[in-house]
Amino acid sequence: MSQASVSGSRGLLQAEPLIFEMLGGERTGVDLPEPKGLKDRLGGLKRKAALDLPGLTEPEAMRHYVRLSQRNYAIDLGVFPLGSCTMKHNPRLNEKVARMEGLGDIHPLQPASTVQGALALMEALSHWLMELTGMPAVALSPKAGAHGELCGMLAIRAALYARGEGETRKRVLTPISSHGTNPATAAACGFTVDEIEALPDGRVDLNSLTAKLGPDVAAIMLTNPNTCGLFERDVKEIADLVHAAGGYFYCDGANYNAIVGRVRPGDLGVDAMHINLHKTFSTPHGGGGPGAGPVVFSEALAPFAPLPRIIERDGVLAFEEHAFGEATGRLCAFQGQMGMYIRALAYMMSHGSDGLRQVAEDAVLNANYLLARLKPYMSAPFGGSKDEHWPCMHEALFDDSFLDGTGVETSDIAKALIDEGYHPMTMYFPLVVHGAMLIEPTETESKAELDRFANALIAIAERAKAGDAAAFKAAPLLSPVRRLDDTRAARQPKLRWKAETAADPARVAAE
Amino acid sequence: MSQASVSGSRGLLQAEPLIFEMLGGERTGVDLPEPKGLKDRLGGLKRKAALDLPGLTEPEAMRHYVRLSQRNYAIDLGVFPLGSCTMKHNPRLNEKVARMEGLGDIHPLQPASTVQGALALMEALSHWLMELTGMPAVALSPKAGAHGELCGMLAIRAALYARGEGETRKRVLTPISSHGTNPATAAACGFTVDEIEALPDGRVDLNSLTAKLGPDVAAIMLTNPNTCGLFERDVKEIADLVHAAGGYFYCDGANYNAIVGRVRPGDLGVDAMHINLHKTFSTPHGGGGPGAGPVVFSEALAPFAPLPRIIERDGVLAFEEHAFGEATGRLCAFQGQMGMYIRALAYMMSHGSDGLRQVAEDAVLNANYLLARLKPYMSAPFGGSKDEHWPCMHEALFDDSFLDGTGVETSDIAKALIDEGYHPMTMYFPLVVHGAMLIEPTETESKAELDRFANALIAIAERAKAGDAAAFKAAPLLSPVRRLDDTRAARQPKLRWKAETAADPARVAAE
Amino acid sequence: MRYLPLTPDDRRAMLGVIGAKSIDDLYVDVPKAAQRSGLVDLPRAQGEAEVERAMRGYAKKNLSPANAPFFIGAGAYRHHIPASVDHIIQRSEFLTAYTPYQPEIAQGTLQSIFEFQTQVAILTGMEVANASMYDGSTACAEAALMAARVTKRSKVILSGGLHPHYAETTKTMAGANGVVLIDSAPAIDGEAEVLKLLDGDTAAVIVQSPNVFGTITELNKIAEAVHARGALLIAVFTEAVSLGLIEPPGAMGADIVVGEGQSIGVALSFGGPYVGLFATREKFMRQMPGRLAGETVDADGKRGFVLTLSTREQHIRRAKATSNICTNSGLCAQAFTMHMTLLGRKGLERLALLNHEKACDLADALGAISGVEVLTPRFFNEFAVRTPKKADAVVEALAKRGILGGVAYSRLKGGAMDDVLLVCATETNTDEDIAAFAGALKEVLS
Amino acid sequence: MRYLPLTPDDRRAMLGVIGAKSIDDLYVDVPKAAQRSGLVDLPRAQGEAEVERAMRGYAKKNLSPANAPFFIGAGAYRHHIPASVDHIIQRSEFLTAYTPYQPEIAQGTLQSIFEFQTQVAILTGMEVANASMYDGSTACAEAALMAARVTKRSKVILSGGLHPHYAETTKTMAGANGVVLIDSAPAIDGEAEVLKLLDGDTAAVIVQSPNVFGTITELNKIAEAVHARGALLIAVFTEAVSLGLIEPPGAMGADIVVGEGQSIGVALSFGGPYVGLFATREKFMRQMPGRLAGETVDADGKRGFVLTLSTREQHIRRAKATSNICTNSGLCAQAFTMHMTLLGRKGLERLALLNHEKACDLADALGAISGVEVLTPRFFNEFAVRTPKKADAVVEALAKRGILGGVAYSRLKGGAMDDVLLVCATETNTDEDIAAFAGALKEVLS
Ligand SMILES: Cc1ncc(COP(=O)(O)O)c(C=O)c1O
Ligand SMILES: Cc1ncc(COP(=O)(O)O)c(C=O)c1O
Repeated sequence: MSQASVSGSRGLLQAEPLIFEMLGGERTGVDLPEPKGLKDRLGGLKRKAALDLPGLTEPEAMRHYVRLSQRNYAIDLGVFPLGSCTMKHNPRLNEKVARMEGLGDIHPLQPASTVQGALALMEALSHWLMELTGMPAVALSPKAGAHGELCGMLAIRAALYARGEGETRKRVLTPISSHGTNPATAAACGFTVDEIEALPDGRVDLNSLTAKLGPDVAAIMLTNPNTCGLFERDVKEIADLVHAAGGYFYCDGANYNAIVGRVRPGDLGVDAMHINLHKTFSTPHGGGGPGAGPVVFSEALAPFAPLPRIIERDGVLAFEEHAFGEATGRLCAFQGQMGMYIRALAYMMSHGSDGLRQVAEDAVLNANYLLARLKPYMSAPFGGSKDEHWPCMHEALFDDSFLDGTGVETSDIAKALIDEGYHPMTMYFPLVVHGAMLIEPTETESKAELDRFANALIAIAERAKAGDAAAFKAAPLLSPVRRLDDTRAARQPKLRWKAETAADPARVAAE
Repeated sequence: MSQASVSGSRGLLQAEPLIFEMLGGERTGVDLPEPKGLKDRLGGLKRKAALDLPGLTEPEAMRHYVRLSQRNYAIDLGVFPLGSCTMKHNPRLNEKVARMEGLGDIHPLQPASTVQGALALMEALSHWLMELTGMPAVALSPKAGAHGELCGMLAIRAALYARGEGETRKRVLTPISSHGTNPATAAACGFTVDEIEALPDGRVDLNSLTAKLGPDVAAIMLTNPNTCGLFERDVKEIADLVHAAGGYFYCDGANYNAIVGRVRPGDLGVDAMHINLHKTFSTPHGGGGPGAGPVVFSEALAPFAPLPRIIERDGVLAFEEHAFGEATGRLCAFQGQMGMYIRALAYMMSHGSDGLRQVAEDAVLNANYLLARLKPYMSAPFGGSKDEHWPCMHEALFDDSFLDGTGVETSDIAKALIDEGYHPMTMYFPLVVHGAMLIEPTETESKAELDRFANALIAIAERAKAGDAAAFKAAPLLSPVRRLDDTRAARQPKLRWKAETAADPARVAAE
Repeated sequence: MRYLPLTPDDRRAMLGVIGAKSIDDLYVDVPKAAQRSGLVDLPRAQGEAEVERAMRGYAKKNLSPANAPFFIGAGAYRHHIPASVDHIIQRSEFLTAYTPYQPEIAQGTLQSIFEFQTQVAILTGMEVANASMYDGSTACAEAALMAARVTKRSKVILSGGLHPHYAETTKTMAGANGVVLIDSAPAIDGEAEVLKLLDGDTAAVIVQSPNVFGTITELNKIAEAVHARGALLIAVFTEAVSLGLIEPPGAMGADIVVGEGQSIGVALSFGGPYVGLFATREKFMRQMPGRLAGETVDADGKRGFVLTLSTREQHIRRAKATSNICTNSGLCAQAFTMHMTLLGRKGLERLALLNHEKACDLADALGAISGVEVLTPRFFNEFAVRTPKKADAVVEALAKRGILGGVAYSRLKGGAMDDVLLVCATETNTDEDIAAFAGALKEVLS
Repeated sequence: MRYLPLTPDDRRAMLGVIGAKSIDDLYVDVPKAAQRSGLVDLPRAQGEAEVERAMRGYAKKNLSPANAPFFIGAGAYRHHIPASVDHIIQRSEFLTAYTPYQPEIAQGTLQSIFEFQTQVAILTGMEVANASMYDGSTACAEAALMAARVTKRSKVILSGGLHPHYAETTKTMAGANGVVLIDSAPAIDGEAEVLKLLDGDTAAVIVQSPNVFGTITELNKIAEAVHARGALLIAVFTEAVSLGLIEPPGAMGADIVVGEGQSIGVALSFGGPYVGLFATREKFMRQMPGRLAGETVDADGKRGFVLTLSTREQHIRRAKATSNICTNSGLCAQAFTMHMTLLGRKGLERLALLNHEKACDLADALGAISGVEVLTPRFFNEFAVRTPKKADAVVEALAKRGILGGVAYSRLKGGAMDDVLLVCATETNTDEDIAAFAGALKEVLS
């Protein structure tokens, strides 16, 4: 803010109003043939009031979005260490193949004879997922991780009903550390949620679990590796206990990246697990989505996988689209996220069985390296002592105890990282430690990048401990905007532009 | 520079060293099959010393270039008002079609039977260029404007030799205001260059011209609209005089954008003119190239157009690739810039005859609008008085007389514009006015963008006149780097990275 | 491996810093029995060229709509997407960004979402819209759940014109959460039939216009009746382009409008990813599912945008969240909003008009074939025809002739109305396409 | 029109500010007779979809190398280009930037050029390189001109293995500027023959390795002889990938090395745009043509890059410039440098090795055909074969069979050596491609 400008721009950073504020006459960025205007079969249901949608010509629209884009951080710009999010490199090969003629442009309802390649691709992806996880069945259609959870929990629900226990088994157990989608999903399937305690080492407390098991328990929803970045050592015992109690084991596979190619969920007693293709298999996050959340199933749950399914008859593939057997109903309009299947399969084929195992190992190595480098300066509740390294999996968890008495909080550390050119880590999640900072570097960071990041974070931690709270509260200073007022946003919600309540665009432009 | 960072990055702006400084072991960003290593027909000429080329994995390479890219200004970010450069919007449709299978991937030496579409496309482009310019012949192969000039001047040279005057007509006339490529090209064709004077109104002085004409004159090289952004009112007379004196009229068509679809060079007595497809027809500038410089010819020069040419036999198209008639030899390895032909043709078809005329008119309107808005605050030598607007064509020329006594120079105005978020105008060209500032907005700027730009420039001019030279000398402050030391670069040229003389990469990273 | 920057030396050095002897030391917590020493039984790593060749192999086994007269709609539509839209969604800064939880370095995505929400609200005639759902069908399910929350009732009535996939998805997703879904028999022009099932326990009725048969329906009367019973009207659309020409549900009394946004900017891609649109009245704002961007100011008083009202969401509210959705359709929404910005009112209206005209031409051409009857009374760009042979057989026979000639209604709804063929025409169809289709259909039926 | 933001209202308002009644007022300086009132006789504006359809029409009339076994080289080479390279050159900030004359806001391009120059220098074994020329052939012509400037002599001798297009371009471009070009008869393995023509007036000799017939030549002896006469050795290559495997000209005494860079990162695109590489010794730096990026510091002492030594260039030196070049091949150089960064030593060496092996396989397969003789004694990835029928007829016959089987030397050099077929294999060829080619050639020749 050292120098004001007349234009509102600052060097390369361009000021840009909302499209609704772009004055000038009515414009459009498409050229279409003149309609003949002769036919009308609308039955008089024409729009009455004219649409009040602004249009821009192509040069204006292009600039609008390019300018906006430059206010974003991105994986292509630097380390994106969001724990639980697996922000890894997105290969452009995958973008290219997803747009191929014959893949990107086919309609979901084309007759099967005209989409044999697409069906074969889905079958290939299914094969990779089943082999990697050691599970005998897979449903591709869920649209993201949470949708996958729904798919899995609905299958469990259906299995319970099939067993005649649908009305009695209504309780789902999940650790306090679990991701919000787990309890939300359980609730969305009509279950009640019961939280189980964690041990001081960040894992499920078997005693707490045992105490909670009973004839009304439908399932446990457990993330493994868990959201503290730790492998649940007792996972087999947990599975056995739950199974013995008549429940199912839903595994949240969001953190599958840590073990892909090395450990198979099928060997751990899992009954259903979703895989976020947009995490482990690198389909781009796209500023919030889309993703894809295929679910692998055990033999016990396989019959309850949803529609549609792919079947083969005489070497010809087709969808089975209508109710049969015990299949769960359809979870979305068509057959899921084909665009993501293509990318994920290209990613898998590129890595191969050898490369995928290396992915897991490098992801774990990178996280442990950061844990080891940062531990002396921050506080790692599950990281072991100075002399003993307790390994994490793909992400390293810190709490805010090293900030005690400094007046600096977790969120201040995050904002200070922004000034250093980094996207902050995941903050205040999981809930099991105070002021959590969860750092997941992924395997696509080089040692040099990790060192640069660690050096910056160490410097920030030292600065915090040296007592410079005011400077922290002022951060970030170097981002396109400074700290934003969340409370105001929530108290006086303004969720859309409106002519009446709009800020003066002239003022906005000059901001 | 308000706050130093440990990482070297500042908010979204990422620090980035040279690829040669990226430490760590040897890496590569491509996976290739293992060679069998059995065959060798190299005759012992294997490379002796290992190549010392650094490699990066794909995530590292992607980041390197994305980070670098964010230090660039671009048309997609804002007004790029470089006079004589015609920086207009680059439609992405054109990028898409240039990459189509069957267009972007065909080899220049495929047999003609397998490239009939490519040849037809070149013929279509030729047709558009000839129709638009009203000229009877065109050579597509020149690789850029300057190469087109060479093509045209070589044809003139050949025509003179064919007339038996090749050794006697060695003088080429060109205005002082001409672009550097004009005299450079004339010299490259073995001509001597003789500069003609300009009138106070920025046009060729007919008297100076007449005085210089003579039996040793080969041609005039004249830009029209000229580099002052003015139409040469007497262009017909000039053509007639030159023709009468036995010379040819080479027209530099770099500024064709001002008249496309409205005025045909063929009606002005032109013998040869290049067209920068990367200006008028919007093929992207790409940070310096590539371009394409097709040349249209009059009947008199058509026989001397270079090889290869496209011929049609029985409805089949083919290249005529070898010496025939009076054709000039080949100017490049193959048949020119196909990638640009595709883009330019897509651009032409998109606009159509109606749209192209509108292009010229809007380009001229935009330039005149800026001229009118800026004239009261700056000095426009050819812009008329306060009460009378002397129209310019596609660009508006200012000199530095409004800065007299302020201590601020043209280049300072440019640097101040950078802080305002703009790319500066062309500076110190043309040479006919002092401290020239040549502003070409093009037709793809909206009125709102022009107003924002004009407001910023007016504020800068006012600030300069108010006497704030020191602040101007310090500008730019908001760009990724500040003013660079050109003298040092030229005095101690460092044109490549070398291990010995390299800056300490650690220091660089932390910069 | 080209995506993995660590070198063997790096790995050694890093293990040294950690104090581990080998990578196995870091996997100590994994039960021995579950540790695989060897590789999974799958192919080894391949280079770009090899993978591309394999993908091309899959692509070649499909019939691309680029190479066939194409008339399929029924929930997904083939429209031209401007090249600039794809350019923008491939920009690193949009493509490889995460959900904008750090607003200071995510204003690009956040402002885009804010503009998207506004466009969707305007398009549907509603007051507010969210940042997207997975697709139109899950948006429909979420609408049913929201209506139940708002009204504290559990019954939701589905019209006979609702896309069968939407009905099924809603039943699967909302049914498990205590909502009782009441289906109606397929009806080409029977959206108002839902009123017959309306009662005091009804949380909402769900109608679709244009419905799966293409029929456009006036909703005012339905809305009145529904409101009179204290229930909500949920209006669904699958073809967003239609809203350029027909009266928006928001202007006819709908309380929640949901639909598929794929038509604007999103590739067909065999069914996904698409983008669910979700709009409602301001008063129901805090009951909406999904993310919302809102305007606020930064520490300098400068305007900025943040994700807001997140106490509705799973990451804050956990089991009490309005929905379990987390990842949504961000990049598809980005494509939608850019395409919509390029269109503007002018472009969208003309695009809609062209679609309607092509569909009228198609109806004339098909209707002229003996034995074929156009069933849809009022339509936008798709309609149903009765064919004298089974519709699925007709589709197959057309495919054999290289024509993608619609979809059998029976494919969507297990066996129902098996002589009904759903066809669609858009601006991408030429007159020759229409003639080819009509010609082939004649042949197939003769 | 979608690319033109001015509205009719804007135009009126702007004319008002200017004080003009109509746009015609702004064209007053154009002679009346030359003012066209109507439109030029060309089609009217078309939408994106229509233009795309037309372009697809052109594309469909070509045989894409993606759909045929492909063995053409002779100056342009088919290699796989990583998708990330295309992503980068499509970034707005590289694609739509101008020449970096304002270095404060062009460091992206400038640092890339600086890295490019370094890579080219390393690859060729030279000390410095420029920011690019149009293509290899114009780089060759510029090298001849530069040699004449440096030596103040005018004679330049061309080898019989120099690509005929390069020879002709050099004659056209340098010939007009007073350089006397002395041609040699085509010779498959005769680069050293140039020495026979060497004399005290000789500015330079131009040799090529691998030459147009694919022959690799040891240059040390030639360099010694040339230097003994005070002349310069200009070494040309057309296949940049070869330098991953064979001794670079810079290590064998060349004074100027020029070549085509298309092989690394640049699409075939029917002949252009490509990227000319130009490298030389430091002592000749100030005689180089084209742009140069150099390192310097900014006002804060921070490292930065600028275009430098511009007193060599036309925009400063006008008629006395070292070349008239202005626009160069910037974006192709950007593609080259990124692809080269992805390759690194490891990747380039392996790529080169694969190319060589494929070519050896091809030579074995073709050489086994009766009547076909492999003529090139030492080669990298291309070589000449003698065919018992005229080579151009063979090429046509192969094309009819869907195989793009090389190029007749006679096509390059008007009628010369008409039984010589030039063929090339790269990493993109499969064993099946080679077998198909050999099989078809056998057929064609029988
Ligand atoms: C542990 C965990 N579970 C579930 C999810 C939900 O996945 P999605 O966002 O794909 O719905 C996430 C995503 O952040 C997660 O981290
Ligand atoms: C007036 C004029 N003539 C010629 C040229 C040279 O064209 P090119 O850069 O395409 O070689 C230019 C380019 O800037 C120019 O402005």
